[in-house]
Amino acid sequence: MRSVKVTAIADYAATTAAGWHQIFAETVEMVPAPVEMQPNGFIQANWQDRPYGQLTSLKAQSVHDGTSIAVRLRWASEKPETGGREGFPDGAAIAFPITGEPVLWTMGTEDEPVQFIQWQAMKNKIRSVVAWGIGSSVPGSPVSESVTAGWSQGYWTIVMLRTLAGGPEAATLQPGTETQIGFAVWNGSNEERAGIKAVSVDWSPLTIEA
Amino acid sequence: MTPLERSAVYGGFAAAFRTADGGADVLDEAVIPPPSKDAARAFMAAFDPSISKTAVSLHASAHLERDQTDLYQELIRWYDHFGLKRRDGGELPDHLSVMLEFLQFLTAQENANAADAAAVASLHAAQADFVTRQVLPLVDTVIGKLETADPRYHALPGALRAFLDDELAVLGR
Amino acid sequence: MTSGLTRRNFLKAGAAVTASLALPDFIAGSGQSLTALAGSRPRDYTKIVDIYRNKWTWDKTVRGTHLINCWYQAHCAFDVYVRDGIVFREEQAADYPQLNEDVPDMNPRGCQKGCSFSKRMYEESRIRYPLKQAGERGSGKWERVTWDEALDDIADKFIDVVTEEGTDRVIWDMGPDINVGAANAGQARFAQLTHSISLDSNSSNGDGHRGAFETFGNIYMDRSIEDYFYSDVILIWGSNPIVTSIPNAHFFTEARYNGSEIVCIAPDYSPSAIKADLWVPLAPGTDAALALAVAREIVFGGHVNESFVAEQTDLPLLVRTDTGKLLSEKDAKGGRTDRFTIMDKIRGPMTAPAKSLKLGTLEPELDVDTEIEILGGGKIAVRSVYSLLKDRLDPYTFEAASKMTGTPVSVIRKFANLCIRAKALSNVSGSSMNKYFHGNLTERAMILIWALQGQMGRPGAGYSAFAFLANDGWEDYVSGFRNGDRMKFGTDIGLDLLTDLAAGDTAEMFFKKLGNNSFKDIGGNLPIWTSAALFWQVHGGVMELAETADKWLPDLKKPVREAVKESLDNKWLPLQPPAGTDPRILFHYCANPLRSVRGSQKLTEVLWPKLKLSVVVDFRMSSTAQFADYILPAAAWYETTDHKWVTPLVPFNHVTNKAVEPLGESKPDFWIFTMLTKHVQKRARERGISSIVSHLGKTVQLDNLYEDMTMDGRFLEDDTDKAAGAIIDASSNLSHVSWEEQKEKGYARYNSIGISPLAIGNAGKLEEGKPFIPLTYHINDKLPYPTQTKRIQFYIDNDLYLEHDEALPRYKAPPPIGGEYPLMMTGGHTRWSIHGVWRDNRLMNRLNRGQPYIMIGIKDAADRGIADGDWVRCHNDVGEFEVRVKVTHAMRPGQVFMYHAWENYQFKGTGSPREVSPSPINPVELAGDHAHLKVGMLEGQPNSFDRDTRIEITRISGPRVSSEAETASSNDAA
Amino acid sequence: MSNRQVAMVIDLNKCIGCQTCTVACKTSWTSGEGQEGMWWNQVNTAPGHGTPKDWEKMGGGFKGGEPQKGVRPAQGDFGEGFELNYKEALFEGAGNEALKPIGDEPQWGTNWDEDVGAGDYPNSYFFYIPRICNHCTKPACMEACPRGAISKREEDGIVVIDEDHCRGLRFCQSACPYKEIYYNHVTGHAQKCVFCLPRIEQGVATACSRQCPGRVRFLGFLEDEDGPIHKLVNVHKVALGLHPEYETEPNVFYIPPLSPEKFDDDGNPTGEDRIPLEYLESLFGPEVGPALERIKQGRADKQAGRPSDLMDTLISKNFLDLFGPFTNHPREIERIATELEREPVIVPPSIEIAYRGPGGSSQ
Repeated sequence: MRSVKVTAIADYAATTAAGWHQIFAETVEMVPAPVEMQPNGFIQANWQDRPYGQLTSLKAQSVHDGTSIAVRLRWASEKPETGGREGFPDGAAIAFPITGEPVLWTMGTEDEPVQFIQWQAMKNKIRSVVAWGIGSSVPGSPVSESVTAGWSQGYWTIVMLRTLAGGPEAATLQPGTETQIGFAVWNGSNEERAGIKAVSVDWSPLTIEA
Repeated sequence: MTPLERSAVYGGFAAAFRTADGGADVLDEAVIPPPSKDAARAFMAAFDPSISKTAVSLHASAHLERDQTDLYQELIRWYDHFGLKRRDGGELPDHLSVMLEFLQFLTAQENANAADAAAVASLHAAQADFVTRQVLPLVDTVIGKLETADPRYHALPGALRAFLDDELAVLGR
Repeated sequence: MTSGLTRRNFLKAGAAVTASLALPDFIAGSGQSLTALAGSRPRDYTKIVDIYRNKWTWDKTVRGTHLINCWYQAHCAFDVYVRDGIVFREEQAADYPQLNEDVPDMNPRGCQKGCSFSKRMYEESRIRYPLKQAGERGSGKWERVTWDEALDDIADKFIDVVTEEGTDRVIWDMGPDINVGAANAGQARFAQLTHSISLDSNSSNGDGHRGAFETFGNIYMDRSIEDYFYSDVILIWGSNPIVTSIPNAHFFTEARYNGSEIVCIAPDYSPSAIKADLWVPLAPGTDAALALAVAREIVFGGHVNESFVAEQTDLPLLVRTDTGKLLSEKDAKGGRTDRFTIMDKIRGPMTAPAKSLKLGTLEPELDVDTEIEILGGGKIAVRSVYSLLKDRLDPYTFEAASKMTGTPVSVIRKFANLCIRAKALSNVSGSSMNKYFHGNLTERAMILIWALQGQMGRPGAGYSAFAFLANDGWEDYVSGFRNGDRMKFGTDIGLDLLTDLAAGDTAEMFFKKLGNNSFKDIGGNLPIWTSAALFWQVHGGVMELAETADKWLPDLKKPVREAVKESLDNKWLPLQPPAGTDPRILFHYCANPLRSVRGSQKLTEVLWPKLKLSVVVDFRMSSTAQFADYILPAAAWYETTDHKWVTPLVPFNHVTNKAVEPLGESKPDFWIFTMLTKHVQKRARERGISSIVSHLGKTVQLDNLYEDMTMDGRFLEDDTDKAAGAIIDASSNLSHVSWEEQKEKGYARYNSIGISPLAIGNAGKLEEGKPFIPLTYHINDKLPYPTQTKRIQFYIDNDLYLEHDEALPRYKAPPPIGGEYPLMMTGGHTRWSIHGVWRDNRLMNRLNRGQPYIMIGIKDAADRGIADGDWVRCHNDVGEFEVRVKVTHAMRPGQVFMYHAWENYQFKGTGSPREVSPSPINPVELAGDHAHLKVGMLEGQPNSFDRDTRIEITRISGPRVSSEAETASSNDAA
Repeated sequence: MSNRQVAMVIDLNKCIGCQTCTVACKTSWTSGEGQEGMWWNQVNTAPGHGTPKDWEKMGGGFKGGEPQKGVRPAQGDFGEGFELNYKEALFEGAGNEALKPIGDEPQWGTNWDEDVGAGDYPNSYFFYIPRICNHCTKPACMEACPRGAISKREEDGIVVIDEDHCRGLRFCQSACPYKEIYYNHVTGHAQKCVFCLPRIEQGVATACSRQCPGRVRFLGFLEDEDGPIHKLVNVHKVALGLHPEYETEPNVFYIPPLSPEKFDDDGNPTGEDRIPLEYLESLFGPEVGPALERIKQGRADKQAGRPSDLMDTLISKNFLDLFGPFTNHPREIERIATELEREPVIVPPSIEIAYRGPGGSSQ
């Protein structure tokens, strides 16, 4: 997957911005996060014989203008679910390794943290968190991010923006280098949250054009 | 407007929501029509639910899904943080005029501490948070449920909303 | 100047803009001026969470209680937590002393209602300023008025009525919540000074304990709650303490652990039955048959305590078989008509002792059926009451009683053995027995079980009836300390305690005579009282519902209307104002008749049109308030300082302290009544009226009313605290603890029952470290009972009783009041409110069903295709109402049950449970001109009944859920 | 694990179903935003559906040491926190609208089947059972939280949710077999009974215990030899955990209920308890029969004039003997926290206050 260099990232902020038509959309295969990986017996007991993470694939595109990077995701979602008083919202996240070669599914390790940028349907803002393993995610140092999101005709489309520059709790993205990107999607109407989600099989290589 | 002028306007609105002829000496008639001749009855009809079916209560707890005394506690924490205590026999802490009096005080304090940037920053943050969390939701509810035809009390909530929008602009929100 | 943005200008040109600050609702916490505080540097603030860092502290905690009639479960000392002049929470004080080593202490006392009162004080239903009805009554078009406007208008209408029509046209509807403290002393003093009429509502609520009254000449008798620990058999009979005595209930469950046997007698498997060892299920209203079967077993089983019976009861007295009258000394051998005859084993017919119950050398024969010589040489056949009683009891074998009650013989036998084997037999009294038409017969039959065995007057043993204990300084205050020495009470109307004592009467008889007098004349000490039950029946039109009463009451001798007329014409029972003289002004104080009076739909139809003025004094909107012309907002219980009457069960005076200022313009009751006199005096002077002649022919000084009310300025309108203290200082049974100490501690134990007509009937010593046991003055000190025969009396020879075959107790089946319908509507006091006060409370409703409901058994519901939560129509010949249903396993087939005190506005605008219970007057209760069957304070008046009411229930619809369903069904049902 | 475990014994022979504990708890703790439908203390008539409705069929807990599937209770299972139409009913004038909950008529509430009971008349039977979080020794909620937001305090074994880490995932709600965890939809946290932590820390008995007019609750540490808990649970063996088969080792124990004699088909008393033993065994396990016998023996001793330490403990003539070491008076301590004191209290500024009626900013 390539993050194409563009002049003004602002033109790509809107989910329906025309510019995205010219950007190659990668189809990322999605699979349910394995139930064995769930952190405790209760979550496993509740979900081992209940389908979740049924999303098979999502479309991902990215552009950057040297200072911030935009990632546009598009995936099938029967209806928009904001969770209301008792339910769970639809959600999506992109992941970048911060240091070393962390394994995507274990959400990083002791000394190989992973940065996630998480979006939830009911809140119109995204959060950057850093994790050193499953269940350890804590809010990362604020890297300015923003998001626009919309649902129509059975699809969610969101555009997440983030500065290229990172920090101890946010991956640094250098134009002209290759890093990796991971994806996760939660289907709120199926009460999906935390580890109960669809995840990209593994990291996808992400080339940030010079 | 200087902090002192803003404080005077807050005081005017507070008085206008407290008694029938309140605030007439402070608020500009061009923006808020003066009290009509039987202002007392009109004020009751507009804002006292125990009197008229069409009235809208100026007590936030009347519109909230929340336990009354829990709201009082949060409001009293606000007033107490800035050294204020409820006067004996005063209105309950969730009445719109009490909230406006609190802002009248904060803006007066801002005027007195104009030279101290940190103090002004504190006061601005407090005013902005208090307006967004406590005052705006109540004012919008009052505007939404308002049924009075009396010119003054029909215009009053809208005018306050406009003033608060200006305030938030001043406060950088 | 401005920050660069063009701003709309809200500030009026030339408006004064000064730095000095004056805020109506705030002061500076540090005591400095607001302007100085504004001048100082503010505390740091970055985000909302900062305001949560400061620890929450209370300004003060104050001792408080609730001035409401919780009655058998009253009262509880609370700590009230205050911050910034607002009550935030309350918690039981739980620091009562232990009475003695043998018994549990009283702590913590308090219930779910008391623990949430602070949540009620600021609810929307709270009245904050005087309201005047702008539209016609009940239209809900309220208008806010000032106190001066309201009191001036009320004063003018009051003056119009008393000058043009009479002082007996002004009626004080005193509800059950009168506190016999400062608040109600203000009202009583106004009533006394103006000769207006106060309604005694005790029996109109069905709490008159008529059977105890007919037997003891007095209803006041209950024990202190610790006494149950000395009782080895406790009968829960005609009460539901687990629901209605929440702070006392632990004494029953702990006595059970201590080895006591608990028996619950009730038609339904009630919440009290679940704590019993034996539950005796019986058909509703048939308790008399069960009691008489036990009495029969006592008599025919040889378990009679003959020495007790011979000394304390009328069983040895002789009855003339020709007239059915007790053989007086006059008939027997000349002498007094109020002395009666016994058959001495050796000396034959002798006059029974009266000044004391001591028999001395007399040995009365119990079972007498013979002929004797009487004055003038004639011979007459006489039988002892005991002999008549034996014949009366004979038919009530266990088998016969089983047929009448539907209770298996084996259960009746087991129950009888428990009552007979008991070393110390006690009962838990409530107020449901007298809500059955023949409740008096039931209670007389129950008392036989105690009296025949002498199970009275010692720890754990005794019969409990009506529970009331009051300070005895209240009457002094109400009479304006006019009579000075307590012993001179009544001298101004020709009654003198010392002469009565000399003539052999007891202090109890004298002060009950004073109570009786206040139903006819002013003076002595009290305002004029009249029976509320009679008032609602005659003036309120409730009697019209009893027109077809003969269909329901087989042994009715004459229409209820005629029976009432006969009683009033013969002055057997006084009624003020007399029938035909319409009331004009109704002050409702601590009362809610439109909710509580059976057949209340008649009141708005018949009584309200007669009224020129209806005023409600309350702190919340009630059913009655909705139909008032004025609602005067009373301060809530944490906003005033006062104290409250209690019961012997918990003989502690309880005090509430003013924790915060009254909300809005609400005022303490004492202020309201005192200011009313101020306005009456002012308007009288302005209208040139000085004094008038009352309906009693005595002068009432209108132009000096305020001076008289305040005792020439001694207790002004703001002196509630001072007046409350003066009442305590004047009380012989409470002045041993200073008023200051009682306010500080929150309670003080009585040191005696005192001599108020509202307590003296308990007739026992209240001692340190010992439980209170009633009636020991009679049983141990041999003082005569305040009855015709000076004894516990089972034979009533009044003509009405003879005419209705009720001279001796018997069983009469519950009459089908309301018509021949299959379901009998029983009821009880609710767990969720005291009277109606909590019925509109959000929290109590969420812990309930949020709406009224009627309980019905599994089979009765299935037979009618009714499911839990359905809407049903309850109807009979008299009326109907709609309500939702709760289907429960506890109900007896044929029995339905509604807890009390639902407000009218909780029904869908088509009636309430009161509309199906016509509550016809029981003719025997109209008796008068009898030595002890005469009106007295809270006793001797006709009761109202709703527990025999028969109804049918038919399904309307399921619960109204989707809005279309609701409008659809509500249209067709309306 | 905690080295000391605070515990409670609830005597079902003394509970009168008055809900004063529920009111004491609600007014102290759950009157904040998003807490209308929360009952950290519930009292229900048993047999009955309980709170939340049919919680015993909602799974969770362990079986043979294995975590069990569970369901999250919905708000409707507690009964909507229905609001009453005061304005229309009270101030609109009499008769045109009844005072009742706004919107649809309620069909369930936390005490909906009060006094309904079971059994065929005259053998109807029921009793009242209060419930709070059992602060289990093996808390299922703690194990189920993927973020480790739930912990068991060392010093007293109280199980608390740290609202800084809780992300409102609510796996704990499905894991708790007693369904004692609630979700605050305004703050986005799971919340539960905290055993009146700020009172306990200052030696004051919990609100539900101290304000109970029936003197139903005993407090103390399980390990405290001369406290009432040890006596009733370990010495006299009359206090039993509810649903021991859930294997979470609850620390709230119950004295099983005695009941009046059962009648045979002709209505004659049989001398047997009317509450079926199998039903009590389904709640408290096989030990409930022997426990009931020990209580009956205690009463018999008292009736015969013989001493009974068990009865004297259950009677507890001195009110403060109920509370083990927690006998300080709430009035004396510096202040009663009306909400869980935690530094700092997370009050996300973005909370939209839930306004009723049109025009509110967050409809």
